[in-house]
Amino acid sequence: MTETQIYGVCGAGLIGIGLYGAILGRSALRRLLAFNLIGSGVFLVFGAIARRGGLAGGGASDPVPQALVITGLVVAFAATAIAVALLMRLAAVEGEDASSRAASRSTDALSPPVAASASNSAGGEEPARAGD
Amino acid sequence: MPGLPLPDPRWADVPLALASLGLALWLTLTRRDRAAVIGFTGYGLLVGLVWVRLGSVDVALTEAALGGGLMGLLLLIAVRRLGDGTALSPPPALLTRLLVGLLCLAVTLGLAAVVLGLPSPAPSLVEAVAQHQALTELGNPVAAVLIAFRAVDTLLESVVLALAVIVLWSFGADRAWGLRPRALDIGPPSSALLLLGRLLPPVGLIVGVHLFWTGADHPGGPFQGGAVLAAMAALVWLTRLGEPPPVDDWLTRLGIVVGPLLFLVIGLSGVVVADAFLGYPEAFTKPLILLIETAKTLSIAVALALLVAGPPELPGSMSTGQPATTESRVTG
Amino acid sequence: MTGFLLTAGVFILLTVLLGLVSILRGPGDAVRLMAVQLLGTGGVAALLLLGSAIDLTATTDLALVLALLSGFAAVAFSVALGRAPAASSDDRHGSDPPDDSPAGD
Amino acid sequence: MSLANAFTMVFVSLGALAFFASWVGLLRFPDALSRLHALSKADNLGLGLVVVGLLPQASWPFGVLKLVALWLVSVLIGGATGQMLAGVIHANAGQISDDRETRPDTGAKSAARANPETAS
Repeated sequence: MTETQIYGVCGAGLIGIGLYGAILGRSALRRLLAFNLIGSGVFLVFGAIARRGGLAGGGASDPVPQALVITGLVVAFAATAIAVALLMRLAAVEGEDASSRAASRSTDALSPPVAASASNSAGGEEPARAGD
Repeated sequence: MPGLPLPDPRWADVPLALASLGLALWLTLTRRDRAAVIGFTGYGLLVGLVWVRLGSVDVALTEAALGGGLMGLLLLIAVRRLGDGTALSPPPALLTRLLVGLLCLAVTLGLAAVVLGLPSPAPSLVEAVAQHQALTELGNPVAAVLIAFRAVDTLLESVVLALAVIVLWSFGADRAWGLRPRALDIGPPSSALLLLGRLLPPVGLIVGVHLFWTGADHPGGPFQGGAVLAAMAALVWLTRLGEPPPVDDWLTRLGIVVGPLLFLVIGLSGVVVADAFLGYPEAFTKPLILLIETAKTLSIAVALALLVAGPPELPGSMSTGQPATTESRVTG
Repeated sequence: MTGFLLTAGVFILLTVLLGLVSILRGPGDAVRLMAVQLLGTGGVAALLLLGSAIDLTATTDLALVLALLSGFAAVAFSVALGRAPAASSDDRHGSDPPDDSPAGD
Repeated sequence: MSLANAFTMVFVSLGALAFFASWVGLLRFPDALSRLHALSKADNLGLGLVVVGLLPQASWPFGVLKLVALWLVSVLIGGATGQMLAGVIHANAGQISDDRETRPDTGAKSAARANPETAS
């Protein structure tokens, strides 16, 4: 196997693992991590393809996908920061007043996709204490 | 010496891939949030190394600065405030886990099949970029793509960053509007942290500017340099040597938008002067690119640092001690 | 020479990758964080060796960034572990009380 | 030239050895503080030896400066974070959080995946 195949398959595996975590993650923060895993898996697959193109074209890596991945990384970071802020706000609101939980849930529709699906769980489920 | 075939680094490929996969699996399955976040910072470092092996140091730099550094800070502070694993939902039923696991396995296998079955003469834009790269007078093909050939993407991306800051700020409580972000204000720093906060930012400033400057011809550029600068600003705020600016500070707001704005203005004037939107007149290509990149570095640094610093908050809302009253702003 | 440097780099990388076992094992988040730091340092060393072997200055830049920012996790960790009124957890054994005076420069 | 290469080989090998020793320490030492001690060996000694070994190979003005600056930064960060980590470990000495005290001994490689997740 060449390194493009190794890392391409690795990226595919990361997407699968991230998908599992995003569906079954046990806290909102963990789902956020899982979304980032999916993202990085997608980038790795993209990077493997870029590497193939680069080798075929006589360079180290195709510059166009590289540039797209760089912008993608920055946007992913921005989305994560927003999701984290949303989680904190949610925790603050829940701590303040349990009855305002319904109101906070309705605001989820306005948030970007990553943040929305990450926070749905936190708003919807009854927090269960981990025993220790 | 460079003519040798280099078989050795390949020995690292399979272990690197396995380690990334194992770490990802572990941080998905482990019980505690904080342990998972620590694992995720390690994962960011690993992926940075993977990108070197994939031949793109540009991406590796970005990943190392964002994934390994800033993301770890952001998430660990989130864990600190949200509590570690106190909001765990009950574990899903075995059948659910099995079904979802099978679904994810199917997705992985399908993707892997696609990756392994990619068409053999790989499509490549290397030559197309190399052909036109001379026009931009840049030595780094990735920089040429970012600033010239796919400039629309880069422009929209920097607008997204500015929008992200606006969205983040809007999460603050109404009463807190106009105040400072306080997510990084976590109490008086220990003496070791203080030492770090005093000595590291000057070094980081040099490294960040170096990355930006060298980005024209070598790996590096506004994103990488901006990320390093943002990390240094976050460190200064963390150690209370400086405070994040209040959200209604007009200088900060200018800093956020100056990059995209300048980009847009020059791009629009390209319609008149050159022959297309985001076209550069031939004589001034390099100076114009340099101008845009400088503004962009500044904007990215400010925006990333503010994204880590969080929405504006009331002083007492975080059970810290008294807010520090040091000098009010830090350039970053 | 090139072969030697690359071999040394791969050796160090494999060593710190095995150190990741500690991340999985613990016990305790502090040990996990140490494994991450070992990964960062070892990655820096491996990158330096790689860059020196194939004459690529860019990897040295990357190593510099990695060294600069991999310490951030430890900073954030010590911050995150400090309990909610984080005033005194860090400096129990430290000598000087942390006065947050303006700290010039 | 060959003298410089021999110099490089010796020091880089020593550095690699230091990393290896540090890894063994991280794995085998009994408690967190002594593991921290092992880690700081990798930070300072291992990376330092590698940097010294690479100095003859670096381009004169800037390559050498960059290497030295990198090592200084790494020592600074390693020292400061080591102090902070030790403070946290020290402060939490009684109740270092999460895992059960499963005093892990030998055979760690195979059990690594399963171990943290047993006994939920």
